[in-house]
Amino acid sequence: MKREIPILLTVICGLLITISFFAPSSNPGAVPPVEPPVWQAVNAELLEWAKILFAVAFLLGIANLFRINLKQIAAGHEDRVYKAVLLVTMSGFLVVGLADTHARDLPRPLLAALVPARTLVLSDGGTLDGYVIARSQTDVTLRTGPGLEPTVIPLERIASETAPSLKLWIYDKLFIPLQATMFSLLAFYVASAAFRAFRARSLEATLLLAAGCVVMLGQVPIGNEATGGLAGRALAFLMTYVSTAGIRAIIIGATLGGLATGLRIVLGIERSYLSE
Amino acid sequence: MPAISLLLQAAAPAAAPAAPPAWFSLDPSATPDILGAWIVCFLMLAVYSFLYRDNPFYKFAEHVFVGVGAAWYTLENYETGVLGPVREYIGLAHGKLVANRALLAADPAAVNLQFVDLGGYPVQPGWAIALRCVAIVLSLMLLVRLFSRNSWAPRWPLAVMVGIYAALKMTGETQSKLVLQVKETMRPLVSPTAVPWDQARHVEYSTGFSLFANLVFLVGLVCVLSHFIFTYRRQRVLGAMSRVGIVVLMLTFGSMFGYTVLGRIALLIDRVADLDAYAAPAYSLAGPPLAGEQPGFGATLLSPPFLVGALMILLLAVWSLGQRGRRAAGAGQD
Amino acid sequence: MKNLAAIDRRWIFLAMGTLVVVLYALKIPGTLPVNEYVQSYYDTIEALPEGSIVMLAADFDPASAAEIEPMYVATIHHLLRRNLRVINVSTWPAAPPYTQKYFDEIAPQYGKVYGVDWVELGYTPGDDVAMGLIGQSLKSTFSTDDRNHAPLAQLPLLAEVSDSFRGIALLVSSSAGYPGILEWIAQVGGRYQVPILTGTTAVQTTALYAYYPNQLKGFLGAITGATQYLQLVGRDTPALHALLAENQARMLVQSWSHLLIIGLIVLGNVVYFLGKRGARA
Amino acid sequence: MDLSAGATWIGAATLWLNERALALSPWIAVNKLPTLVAIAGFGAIMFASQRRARRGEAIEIRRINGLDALDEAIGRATEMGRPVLYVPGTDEIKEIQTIYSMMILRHVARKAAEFGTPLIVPVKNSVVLAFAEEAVKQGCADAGRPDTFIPDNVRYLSDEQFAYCAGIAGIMNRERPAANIMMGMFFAESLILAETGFGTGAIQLAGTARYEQLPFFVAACDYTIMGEEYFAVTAYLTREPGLVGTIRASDVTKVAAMVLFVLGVWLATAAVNEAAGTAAGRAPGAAGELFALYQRLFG
Repeated sequence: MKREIPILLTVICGLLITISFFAPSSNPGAVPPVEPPVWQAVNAELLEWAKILFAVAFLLGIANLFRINLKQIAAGHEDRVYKAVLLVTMSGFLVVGLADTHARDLPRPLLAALVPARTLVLSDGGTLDGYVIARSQTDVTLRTGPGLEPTVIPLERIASETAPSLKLWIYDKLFIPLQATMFSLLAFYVASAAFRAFRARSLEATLLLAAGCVVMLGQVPIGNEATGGLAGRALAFLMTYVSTAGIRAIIIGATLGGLATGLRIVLGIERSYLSE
Repeated sequence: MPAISLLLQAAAPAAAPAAPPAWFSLDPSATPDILGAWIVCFLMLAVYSFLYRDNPFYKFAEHVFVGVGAAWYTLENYETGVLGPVREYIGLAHGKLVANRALLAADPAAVNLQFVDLGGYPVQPGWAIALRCVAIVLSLMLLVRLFSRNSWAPRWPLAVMVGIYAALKMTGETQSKLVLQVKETMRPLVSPTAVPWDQARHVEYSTGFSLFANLVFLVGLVCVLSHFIFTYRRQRVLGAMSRVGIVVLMLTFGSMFGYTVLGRIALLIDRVADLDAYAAPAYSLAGPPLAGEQPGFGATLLSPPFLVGALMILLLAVWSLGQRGRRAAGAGQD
Repeated sequence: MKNLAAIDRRWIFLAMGTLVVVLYALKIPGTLPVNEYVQSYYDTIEALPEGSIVMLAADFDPASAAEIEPMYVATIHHLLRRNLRVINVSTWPAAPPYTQKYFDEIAPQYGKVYGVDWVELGYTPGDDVAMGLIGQSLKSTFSTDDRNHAPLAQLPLLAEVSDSFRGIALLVSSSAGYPGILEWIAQVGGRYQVPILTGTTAVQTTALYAYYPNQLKGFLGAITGATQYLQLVGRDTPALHALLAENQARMLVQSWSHLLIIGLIVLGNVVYFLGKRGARA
Repeated sequence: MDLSAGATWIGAATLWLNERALALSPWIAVNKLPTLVAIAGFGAIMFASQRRARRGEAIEIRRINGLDALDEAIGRATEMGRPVLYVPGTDEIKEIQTIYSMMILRHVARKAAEFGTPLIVPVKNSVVLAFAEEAVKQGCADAGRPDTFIPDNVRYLSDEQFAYCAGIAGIMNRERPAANIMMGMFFAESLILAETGFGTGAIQLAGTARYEQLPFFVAACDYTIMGEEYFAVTAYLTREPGLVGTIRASDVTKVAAMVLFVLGVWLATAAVNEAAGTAAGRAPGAAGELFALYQRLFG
């Protein structure tokens, strides 16, 4: 039973999704009106489940990150100071972000401490700081004043609105530069590998490097001008007629591999994923 | 703004930014604030210090990156994958359920009942809630893994996920990457827009070239496919086709190689542009220049990228000297 | 020769870094001829009737923003200038702040109103599943919008779209990898038969040729594709002139960096083969 | 070419198709029928081949160059008295390539145990760590030398991509493995790994189905297992009928695809020629119609 039920679940879900792929979709303009096929609901609901599980699995990963790092700090890992930095930044950002997300449910002192208030510039020139709890077509409900009491303000009284956000500030000042810079390191590694490792040892490698050089020259103004436009034309030929042939064959091959695995999973033959 | 170009005395100085930056501002639409500029420059240069060698600055930046990144992904997934489809959805459905009950209580034959829209199909609110509860149960089963590594419970949600993903990918990709690829390949050997040799502006536009190029394409495609045939014995024909296939494959990889280089360098240029923007006098410790005054070298040298960079190099030099004493000679440089 | 072969790679790092910094400071523009795929991308947007609804998917994050941002910004300008209405979604969790930032900046230039001319629905998790859901029904995928966390019923624009991608005339994905354009094509393009355009990072570009012209109506390949597109859109969009100049200036840096890489490959091979011959002798 | 004789049956076939499509439309999205046929056809061939393979009918698999180099690489490491490094890729166990990598690892571990050469396996993920340990242990047992399993040589380095990569570079530089075997799913780090390994002078053998990273492996490694070859490796090594049958099914489909491609190009060319002829005043034939019919067959 330990294995049978999961396999059954996989097969049922897989088949339902497959069937709804082939099912006709609704036809709102039909005369006489036709009720949309129930497969639309089956498809949507199952995909929603997968989406929720995807997100929950992610939260599970975070819990693991906490656990592994705490364990390493406790064990006196040589990088324990940095692990602590990791945990502090992560928890700090989580608190700020969660406060932002749950601003509507947060008690007053926490809200004022963790979430920066919005500023509404009113049409009479005055300003109003507070937290928006609801919006409608005609007005905005704001928690404002020293007591953070809900106040309704009609839209026509509002000239403009600024939305300061600590969450976005951290994203802008820490996340963006770090992630972008990490990946830009690769430009240096490409340069180094170009000199130290890319060797024309065989006919194959020579062809590869030559084609690479054609693309590098043909893509940019100087390479193109220096060769009198030849590089650009060679690039166009290479991409349209040669590379497309190669890539299409690769795509077809990879798809067949995926199709085989997919079929085996949906039909309940492939079970290696369950041994986890 | 091209502050570095001031150092090199090239190019004209650009116009001043629209609004001078504040010391600290949480408004995302405002000019980036000064405190942020220093933090950004420090973190970026700390990452680049890895090019010299692994060092405390890099380690610090790396761990901040993992922490901030993990937190951001958690927040987004929580908000859109848990709050939205569970709390808000069920709240909405429950509201409709209550409204329907009230309607039915007043008139058992009421027709204007409210439904929940599920993929374009109207579903009764009660059913909608019940179905979503199954997802909640499955999620809770997944969370059992936190407490017990080898429990059977997480296998159920895992099995559901595997089935859905496998089927979705299998159907969609067979259509776009197999069946429709045949359709993409249906192009004539001679392009209808090709003209005779003597009328063509370039060789590429001539009939002869079009025929040649399209033949290269078709032969190349068939040959690469035949290279990936494994279970038929390779006699002369298949062997020769496979060798041609390898040539095409290598040229394909070569073009990928060239494109990859293009992309990686674009990333580096963008970072340099960012550092350059923060080298503007407005962010400098020397303060913005007075009206009509040309910003000098001093201001640029006291701007975040230059000052942080200089300090970091100094500290790294000191740190390296300290390490050299401690580490045995010949330790692996990676 | 042997010394050259055993050179510390940090000298190469230094050469690369210096080259890019110095050339960037010079700010000399370089122009590019526009290729067929970029032209087709531009023409497809131009051919849409005014008021059509376009779905703009932001599938990137800061790591690849350098390559995607220029095309993303130019596409927003192009769509709004043509009075097309835009629904923004994202399958990458780190993309929505970019959407918000650029619409904050660009929409007022064309006098656009949130909820009527554009909406931001934000991120939805699940990769392929997210795209499947968006295709099946936008309104049951998102419970609120991303900008104001308001119920979707309050956004008039969404009243015109229904399930199975009905009401949406075009899908444009700014794609940096997985999940991205190839998944959109598989999950939405063939299934709901909607025309698709894309702008992608360089690494993905080679694969796109296999989907043109049926499954993809046009594409912007890498930063060079973005520059070509900016040359087209920038003609009638003064707000884009600064971005165009910046990108054209980057093209020069790009050129010389490529030449450096090619030089390094050639030099590396010369050193290698001379060293090998020396060893044999 | 003259296709006018076929014109009547083409018309009839088109009419018949239209009727069928209309009749089927309440039950199935007609434009997806070709996909259904493709999936069903592929499945049928797959099961038939699997049954044949199970009955013992030999389905030969062609040589895969990189794989034959495996013994050579491990042998050389033994001669030099240096370890072998096996990198199982950067993705989690959910990725099919990682699962395949574990099967290859078991085979490599067996060879290494037979030669008595230490095998170092750095991993990026704690779940993969458990799988890798198990694979190495089993490989040693397969060789009849369970004593050669050294738990410390299967190492968890880091979950962060570049930290993991720097860790492997450190192993390459310090422990100087004579053979680097990299099999699995790789991302941007492929470049750094291939370069560092090249610098240490090790024999390098790489395999991945992720084509974006293949250029760097081809340029800097001695042997590369490319794209689909990677999926054939496990069938090649294990000869398991299920896997061999799968490979046969993809081969048959590829041959079918080749035929369809050539046919499509031929018909398209005929249609264009005919259109040009009609424009020049010649009587229209049936090529255009036939091409239209052919196009419809693919949705």
